[in-house]
Formats: sequence, structure tokens, C-alpha cells
Amino acid sequence: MKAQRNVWGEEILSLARSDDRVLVLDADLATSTQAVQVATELPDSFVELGIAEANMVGVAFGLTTLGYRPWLSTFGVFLTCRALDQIRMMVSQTNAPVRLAGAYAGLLNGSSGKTHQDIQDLATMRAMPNMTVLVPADEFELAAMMPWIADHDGPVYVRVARDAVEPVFDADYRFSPGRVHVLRQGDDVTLVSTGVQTSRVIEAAGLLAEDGIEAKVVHVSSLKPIDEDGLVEAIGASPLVVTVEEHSVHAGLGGLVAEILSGRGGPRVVRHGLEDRWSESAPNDFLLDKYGLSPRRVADRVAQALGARSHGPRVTAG
Amino acid sequence: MKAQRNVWGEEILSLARSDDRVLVLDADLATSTQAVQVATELPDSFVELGIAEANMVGVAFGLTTLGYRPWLSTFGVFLTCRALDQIRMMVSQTNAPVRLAGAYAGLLNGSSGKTHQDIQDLATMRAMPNMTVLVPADEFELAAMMPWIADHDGPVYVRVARDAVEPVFDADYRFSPGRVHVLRQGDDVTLVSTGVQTSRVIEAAGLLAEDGIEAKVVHVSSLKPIDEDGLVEAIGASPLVVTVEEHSVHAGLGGLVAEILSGRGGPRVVRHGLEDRWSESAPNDFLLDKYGLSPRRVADRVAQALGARSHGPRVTAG
Amino acid sequence: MRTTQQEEASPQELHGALDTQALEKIARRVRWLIISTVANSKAGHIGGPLSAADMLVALYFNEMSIDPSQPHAPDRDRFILSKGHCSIGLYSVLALRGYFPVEELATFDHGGSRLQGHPDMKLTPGVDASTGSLGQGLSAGLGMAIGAKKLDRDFHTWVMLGDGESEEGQVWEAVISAPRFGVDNLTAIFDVNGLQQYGWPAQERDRFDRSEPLGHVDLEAVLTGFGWNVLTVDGNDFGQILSAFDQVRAWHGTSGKPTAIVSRTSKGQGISFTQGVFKWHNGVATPEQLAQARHELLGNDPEGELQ
Amino acid sequence: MRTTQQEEASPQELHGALDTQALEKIARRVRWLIISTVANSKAGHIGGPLSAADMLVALYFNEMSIDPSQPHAPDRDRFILSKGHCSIGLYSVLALRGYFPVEELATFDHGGSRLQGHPDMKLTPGVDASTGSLGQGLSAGLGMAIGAKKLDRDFHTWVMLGDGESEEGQVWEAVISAPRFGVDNLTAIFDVNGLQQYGWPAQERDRFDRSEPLGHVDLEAVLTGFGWNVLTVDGNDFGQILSAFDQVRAWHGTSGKPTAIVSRTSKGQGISFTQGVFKWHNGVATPEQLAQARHELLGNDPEGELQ
Ligand SMILES: Cc1ncc(C[n+]2csc(CCOP(=O)(O)OP(=O)(O)O)c2C)c(N)n1
Ligand SMILES: Cc1ncc(C[n+]2csc(CCOP(=O)(O)OP(=O)(O)O)c2C)c(N)n1
Ligand SMILES: [Mg+2]
Ligand SMILES: [Mg+2]
Repeated sequence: MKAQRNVWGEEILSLARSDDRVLVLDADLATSTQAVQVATELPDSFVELGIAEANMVGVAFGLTTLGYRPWLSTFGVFLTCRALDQIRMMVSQTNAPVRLAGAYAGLLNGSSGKTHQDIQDLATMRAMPNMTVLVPADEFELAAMMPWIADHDGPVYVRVARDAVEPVFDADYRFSPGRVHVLRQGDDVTLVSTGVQTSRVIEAAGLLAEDGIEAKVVHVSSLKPIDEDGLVEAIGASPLVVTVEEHSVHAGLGGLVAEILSGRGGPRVVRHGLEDRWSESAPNDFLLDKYGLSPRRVADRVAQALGARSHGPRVTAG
Repeated sequence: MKAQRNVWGEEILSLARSDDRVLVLDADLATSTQAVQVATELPDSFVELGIAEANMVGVAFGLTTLGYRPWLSTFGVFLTCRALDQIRMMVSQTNAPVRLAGAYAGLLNGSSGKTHQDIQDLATMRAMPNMTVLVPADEFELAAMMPWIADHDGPVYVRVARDAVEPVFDADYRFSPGRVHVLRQGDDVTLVSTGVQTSRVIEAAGLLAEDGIEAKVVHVSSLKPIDEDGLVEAIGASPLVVTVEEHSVHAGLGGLVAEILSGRGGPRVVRHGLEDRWSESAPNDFLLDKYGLSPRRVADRVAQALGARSHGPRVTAG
Repeated sequence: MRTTQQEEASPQELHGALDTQALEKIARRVRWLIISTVANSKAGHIGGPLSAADMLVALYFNEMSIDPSQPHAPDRDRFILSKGHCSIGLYSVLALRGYFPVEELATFDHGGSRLQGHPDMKLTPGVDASTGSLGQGLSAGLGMAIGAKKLDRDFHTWVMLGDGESEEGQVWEAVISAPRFGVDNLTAIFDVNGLQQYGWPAQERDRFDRSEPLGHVDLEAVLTGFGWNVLTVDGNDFGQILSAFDQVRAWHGTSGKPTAIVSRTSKGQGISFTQGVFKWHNGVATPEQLAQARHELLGNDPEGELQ
Repeated sequence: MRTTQQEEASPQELHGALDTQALEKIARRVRWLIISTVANSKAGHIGGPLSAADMLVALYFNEMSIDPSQPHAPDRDRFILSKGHCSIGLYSVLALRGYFPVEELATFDHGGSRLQGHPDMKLTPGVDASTGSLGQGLSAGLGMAIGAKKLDRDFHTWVMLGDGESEEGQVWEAVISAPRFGVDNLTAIFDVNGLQQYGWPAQERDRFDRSEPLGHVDLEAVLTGFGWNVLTVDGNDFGQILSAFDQVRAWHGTSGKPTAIVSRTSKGQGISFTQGVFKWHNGVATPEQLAQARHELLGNDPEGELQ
């Protein structure tokens, strides 16, 4: 069981060794993102740029005009929020092969709290033309994605989680863009999840099984592109879909699934994720439990949705 | 028929005259946004901050701590993209009463082209906790929203269109947050639209009627909060819903409607908006036509959706 | 401007309440609270809080007009920790100053705590602005200073930034625009401690040494060129700090310019094994290291038994 | 680095190809193309393109190693118009220089045109970077300069910024970091034309006059303080421009520092009714104004009949 950031550090080092188009650009977080492995082992492939994320994106674009394919090392939130305009104009609009490695995105960031949590990145990046959006489940899926990203001609946003989770895949995993993965069968409900949350969702499915509820688990790690038919097929005749994500309930994975299903008829969708609020700094378990992403809380939410299928009148708060 | 930006200029001047908490903060675009009216008539209520949108958001936050309720004057894209991190931490996370007046958002910006178009703002702002997201249809709705915004205790993002459209409402219009408006009845299809696009959608409904298709038109100007039940009720038993917006097809109004309906069962939803690509600089009519938002193109899309209800296999491009 | 919704209260005037010896003693306790609290919470920043500790103590114990029992008093001086990752330094000072019990530091970073990883003005008494994403605090302070001028309110706004943080462009947006507003009620303290989290390798040392974030910049010349008053001090020397504050007070309301204090410090200052070591940007001390820090900072000072 | 996918071609060396009189003549034609094209398209910027026209002409006709028939030649010098709203100035120069037909200017801003409102490197031959959202071009240029150093490629990268644009923090992020990389192959030209789009009111004039964006800043001192070579020129004087270029060329590959040219110009330069008038940031000339501009710029020059 290995943390994605460590895998990212190792893989980026090995990519840089074999491909001289690879550069790692750092915004003073190499020791957190693990880009430090490149900095110490292969200093010529490492470019420190200091705490200036906007400038880093522009520099990355400039480097692509000479054939380089730079990977950016910083926290996801300082890419997708701090440098969004730069990503938009210099990377997305020019379709430049810049790799945005969004570290520590989502809820879990080692007690840094809400200022460091990116719970909007999937919304923002999904709406960005030309952008590929990848959210790997575990160390193996991330490792398999990286050579694909390295070769991809356009920009890519990929989430890299801080902490380790129980793996979902193994060393034989092969990445195929757009592909949707059915990880568990079950007729009562389909849980659609992304990123390291999928590991916790599988655990939740186990909890549900103890109560006699059989949940299918669908993992979507390639939010863009996505095999829409594959998703519809994976969900099949499931009477209920619950999406689960370390992201706002608005406009993220849940939004994506709702958008796809709403074009097809199909089952009722319940979206589960961070309710529309900011969080706090605390240990991971506390956060997962309080904010509803622990296996237990996910299981409870699904049980509740299966029990109470009609909502009363509701105006969501602004 | 008056452009929203002119109405915004007049209304903000009158608000500033009567409420000394009102300040207008400008990032060197007062002559475009029409904040210039406050600058010349009421200079003490006007604060120029130059071409530095990130700083402007921080200054606005600082002013709220002294009881001010600042309105920001710049193009939407330079708020929701350039200053997203600042909005996130200083405005959204603190729930500060900053008013983000996103001028020229959407497709139409007087030939400035894609660098000035904000086609992601609804995705980004919807996923922002505490944020109210308003997209008025015309001069009357904007004018009616402004006193409400001025009194609202939290942050508000409001789109202000550059050019005039045929009004949808009149001087008697009263704004009520969350409310969904049924502007036209019709049993064959429901068109859900937002902002100044609604005016063009009503025209499109007229075109459809000529072909014997009766479209209901539902206008959603308060994306957050939104009366979810009201939306479901407004759509009623309509066999098809087509959402139409000057925004990416991903994660905007279409995403919102899909999210709400997917929690309720209900009709198939087709989302119409900017396909996942960047646009160009050109006159409005050219843009509306080429990018599918003219009444004619909207009408054609609806007719096509009604004719061909099942899609073949499709992988959306990344 | 209506200010009716705000409570009316007068903060305490403090200038010169304590001498440098008394301040040094408090600063040692603050340093102990920093390293011990982070050890207790098993995560947190060390080097930046330690370099800034003396400045924070001087501000809160000897300079700012504040009243810990009235953290929202309208005419209090404001302080913004723009380098928000150094929160534990601020929290330790606020606790000792009486804003909340010192015991509460034990909840730092814990779920449900008022003491978040990064300062949250909505939760912590005494925190005037939420920070954590670097580079944003000076803009907020500028807004407060402009507002005070508009409303004819006499308080002073202080903002502390890191030298690494000053690589952020937004800092310079605020620096460029501030002189437009004649905000001689605004002071930016640049805590130039010579290190950031990782940064650039040092030119002529081994690869584990790092170069100064602004080492190639003549910070005083730049700030002067942008139209600011500039003072330079050894920011770990209370004598120099207090003289600078005297000058700031003299310029308040008179100079027509914002003031920058270039505060040259050492990262990790005050504890032998953290000082100047870039890896102590953050970290958790071992029990042995804690014991050593305690000895170096408190010796046999019984009042050190604060936690 | 693999560069096989790039075509191999040598750009032309130009230094000193034309004298100042020839350049002035071209510049007058460029100014005419600017105001007439914008009038034709009924929207566009005027003041900024006019202030920058001489510098652009000097670069493209006398300084840069380029070949219009090979706009992607790997060793060409690069130019980035960071103040992208001045696109029509660049397009006019590129057209006269032979990158595309002058007639194509008539499509400026029209639907489907290769000449977008703001420069689009994917559409327009000769445009090296897409710009339009201000403050981003110097970062892109820094990336190109760093890349050239890494690959041992000898071209020079030029970036032009506005004085209003220089209020953007990202400009200063690039300024602060550039000296770290010894990029003496990078030159930033600050077109200090004294006006932005709206900006601050002038202190002692009527309310329709505006103050200079960087009027309170000692730009030379600031850039020097950040570690740059700094040159100041009258940017509407070809003699001074060419001398500055000589110095830049001498420093290329030798000085170890990036160079800034503080180019002091007038906004709207060269046409009597636009010069120094902030409202001519953008605008469409009336037929009478067009006739007057034409007379002032071209007199009876038949070669002026370019459009
Ligand atoms: C916008 C942003 N980018 C990156 C970070 C991550 N980060 C936290 S502290 C730090 C280094 C700060 O260095 P400096 O400002 O010198 O602080 P000090 O030395 O006082 O700790 C970094 C990069 C952040 N909090 N915000
Ligand atoms: C980030 C951003 N903010 C605002 C604008 C809108 N805008 C276009 S030009 C301009 C003024 C530019 O002034 P300056 O840089 O001095 O250019 P010049 O005087 O050469 O025209 C502004 C505010 C923009 N294009 N980008
Ligand atoms: Mg530091
Ligand atoms: Mg200018």
C-alpha cells in the first residue's frame, strides 16, 4: 500500500530518465508532492519556480513551444484555483501539452484544512475545453496513467492523492482513456465513484452487503474523455445510482453522471459528495466521517436513499 | 431595449447614492462595465484598483470587515478565472458580502474573442460554497436583482451582459431568490434557459411553433439558490427537456438541471450550450449562429432531439 | 457609514508597556508552545513561526492597541498573518495574550477545533483575516487601511508576509497600488528568514542547502522604488523592532505612504537544531528533541510550565 | 531533446538592414493600417498599438532573426505581445513584413478570420504566443528563454508589456524569477505610454484626465533591484531604439541577466487627435478623422495606398 504521491515521485523520475521532453516544474512544494526525487536525482530535468503558480503555468507553456512536455508540481488547488486563468488561456486554448499534477486535491491534505482542499477542481477542469481529466483510484492506476499522460498531445489534469489507500487494482492494470470500470457486482444499487474514494466505496459496499444490500461499484477515473455508453451499460438496470466523490456535490462526478444519464432516461441518481460547504483541518478519519466519505457514512447514505425514494420540498441554500 | 451593463451602471449609481455601504471597485474597466457612472458622479464611492483583479478581491474583503459591501467591476472571466483562488479563500470561505459583477460573461463580448469569454463561470461559481449565482434575463430582471444583492449578507456572483436583448420581463418584475419562471406554455418540449439567452430561446419557441412544435420555456436566473421543486413542477410532464445556455455544455445550467432531475426520475434531458471548445472574435450574430445559440439553431436542435431520441455509441472527446 | 452593528469599545494602548527583557521571556515561552503544540498535534510548521515569534510578541504585547476581551472592538489595530501556515506562532501569542486559554492549543489541527491548520477569522478570537493560500494578506490589509481612511478611523493595520511568499505576484499588486491611497496606516512586515519550503539550491553549498528566496533581490530598493517608506531591522532583536515601531507610529497619519519593515530573521530561530535548517519548515520533534528545546528555551523557568 | 518534428530552417539576420528614415516611413504605414483596419472592423484598440508601432517596426524590420516564409523556423527569434489587445499593431507589422497579405487585415475580428481580436498563435502566421488576458506574456517568454538555454539554442525572446498591464502581479512573478535562470536571451519591453484603459484620475487636471499607471513607481530602480539589466529609451525615436537593441545584442549570451527596456512613449502616438487621449484606448474613427489621419500619416505617399 503506497501513497499516490510517492508513486508519482518514482514514476516521474523514471519518465524523466527515459524521455528528455519531460521536465518537472515546481512551485516550492517538491518535498510534499515528491518532485524532490527528480530534483535530487536528475536536477537538469527539474525547474524550481518558487511560490508563483501563475508564472509557472506560463513558463510551462513557453517550454512546450520548444518541444518540452512539462509536469507541474504543486497542490491541486493552487493550479485549478490560483492559476485558472493561465491554464485557460495559455494551456487549454492553445492545447499545449502541459501536465497539471494536482496534488492533495480533495478533502485529505494532512490537516491543512479548507484553504488547501480543492473540492471544485473536477467542475472547473471538466468545463475546460481540450483538457483531459483523470482521477486515479490507487498507486497502480496512477502508475499506469503516467506513461499515457507523458505521450498525450494535449493538456492533462490528474489528481494525485496525498495518503495511501487499500489498492483497487494491481500491477497488471492497463489504462485506457474513457474506460469505466465495474469493480463489484450487485443488483440493488450502483455506486459510482472516482479517485481514491473508490477504495472506500468498495469497503462501503462490503458494509452494505452485511445488511443484505448488494451494491454494484463503478469506478470512473477518466472523467474526460469518458465512454458514455460504457457508463450507461455499466449501470445497467440498477434502480438507483449513488455517486460518491471527494468533491463538491455540485458539478463534479455527480454532475457528470447526471448529465450522461439525463440524456438517456435511466435510473434515479442521487449525488453524494461534499455538501455545499467548506471544511476544516483535522486527521483524515475525522474528515471522512464528518463529511460523509467514510465507508460507514457512504453505506448509511445509500441505505437511506434506498429506503426513502421521494424527497420533500427543498430549496438548496445559496 | 437597454443593455444590462447600462442598467447596471445606472442602478449601481443610485444604490451608491442611497446606501453608504456600497462601494464600486474597478479593475481598469469602468468604461466598459459602466462603473464609470459612479466614478464621475460619486467619486467617493468609487475605488480604482488598476489591472490587478486578485488584489481587488482581497481589498474588497478588507473593506467588508469595516461594514462596506463592495461591488467589483471587471469582466466575468477576470473574476472567476483570474481571481478564483482569492474568491475562494477570502470571499467564499469567510462568507464576505462581496458582489462579483461579472461583465461580458458568456459568448458575446464585442469581438474580443475567446480570451475574454467566460464559458465556465457557472460551473465554477456553482461549486463555490456560500455563493449566490444569478444570471438575469434582461434589463428589468437585473435592475430588480440589484437591491436584493445589495442587502444580501453573503457573496453574490451576477452576470451582466454587454449587449441589449428583447426584454423578457417588464418594469413590474419582482425578484425572488430561487424562483423558476415559466415564460411560455407548451406540451411537446421544455426549454430551460438562463440569462440573456432566454430572450433568444423565446424567439426559438416561436420558430418551433411555426413548425407545429409547442415548447414550454422555463427561465432559471437564480442558479443558486434554486427552488428544486419549483423546477421539477415547472417542467411537469414534459417528455423532453432541452437546456440552453451561453456556457459550456459541461457543469453549467445543463449540469444543474440534470442534477436536479436525476434525483427525481423524470424526463430525458438534453443539454445544449457551447460544445466543449473555444470560440473566436466575431460579431454577435455570427457567434450565436456558429455556436448554436441563435433562435434558429436552438429551434433546430430541439427539433432534432425530438426526432431522434436515442443516441448511437459515443465517446466524448477529451 | 453605519457602524451601529459593531460594538463600541476602546482597545488598550500598549506602546512601551514591556521592556525587551520581559518580551524576550515571553518569546521563549511562545517558541516552546510552538514546538510542543506541533509535536502534540503530530503535524505543523516550525521554522516560519519561530522566525516570526519575536515580531509577533512585540506587536501583541507592546505595540498594538488591542483588548483580548473585545476581539472585535471597532478601533482595535488589525493584524493579518499573510503567511498563514505560521498559524501556530500567532495562536501561541494570542493564547498567552489572553484571547483564549493556553490549554486550547492542544486542540490545534484537531477535528472541530477553533484552531485550524491555517487561521480562520470566523473561528479564532483575535484572528482578523483568514489566510493560508499565500500572497493574499496584504491585499486584505490594504482594503482595511483604505476603509479606515474613508471612515476616518484611526487604527493601524499590520500585515506579516514571508520571503518565499513574496514570490507571489499578488503581493506586488498590493505593493504597487497601496501608495495610490496614502495609506500611512498600513505596515507590511516582510519576515525575511532566508528560506522557503523547498526553493532553489544554494550556489556553493551541498545540494541539501537552499538559497534565499529573495537573495538576488534588493528588497529595500524595490520597495522604495514602488513608493513605500522602508525600514530594515534584525527581526530577532527586540531593541531594533521597538525602534522601528516608534518610527511607524511617527509616520502613522503623517507620512502619506505605507511602510514596509524588512525584518531580517533566521528560520527556526531560537532552537539550536531547527535554526537555518530548511527541512524544519515543518516537522514533528522527537521526545528527545522536545526535551532539548525545552531546556534551551525555558531552562528552569517554572512559568514555562504552560502546557 | 528531440527536435526532429520541427522543420530545420535558418531565419534571416537583419541587424541594421534599414536606416531610421526607412523605418519611420514603414511606421507611418503601420499607423495608417491600425486606424483604418479598426475603422473597417468597427471595433478595436488604437492608442496602445500606436504607441508601440515604432518598437514593433524596429524589431520586425531591423532586429529580429526571422523569415516570414518560415514562421515556425526553430531558430527564429521570438516575439510575444503580452499586451494582446494591441493585436492590430502586430498584425499590421506582420502583414507589411510579408507573413500574410495586407488585404487580410480587412478580416480583422470577423467571424472565421485568422486575425482574432487577441493574438492566436494557432491561427496567425508569425504569432509566437496567444495572449489577451493581460500579464501572462512575460512568463511565456521566460519559459522560451529557459528552454533555449537548456537546449543550447541561440535565439532571443522579446516580450512587450503595457504599463497598465504591469499592475498585474504575474508580471512581477516573472520579473522576480527570471534572474535565477541567467536568461540573457530574454528582453522585456515595457511600453510606458502613460495611460491604461481607465485608471486613476490625474491629480491636478480635470476629471477626464487620467494619471500614469506607473507614475508613482521608479521603474528603473525597481527592475534593477530585482536583478535585471535596465535600459531607458524614447520608444518613439528609432535612433534610441536601435541603440538599445545594440546593447541587448551585446548582452545576449554574455551578461547573465535578463534585460528590460523601459520604452517611454505616448499613447496614440503619431495621430494628432489620438495622442495622449485616454478615450482613444479603443474606438472607431469617423470618416473625417480617418481622412485627417491619412493626411497626417501618409501625405501624398502613394505606397500608403495599402488598403
Ligand atoms: C499559494 C500557495 N502556494 C503554496 C503554498 C504552500 N506553502 C506553504 S508554506 C510555503 C513556503 C513559504 O515560505 P515563506 O513565505 O518564506 O514562509 P516561512 O519561511 O516564514 O515559513 C509554501 C510553498 C501555499 N500555502 N499557498
Ligand atoms: C487580465 C486582464 N484584465 C483586464 C483586461 C482588459 N483590458 C484590456 S486593455 C486594458 C488596459 C491596458 O493598459 P496598458 O497595459 O497600459 O496598455 P496600452 O496602454 O498599451 O493600451 C485592460 C484593462 C485584460 N485584457 N486582461
Ligand atoms: Mg521564509
Ligand atoms: Mg499603457
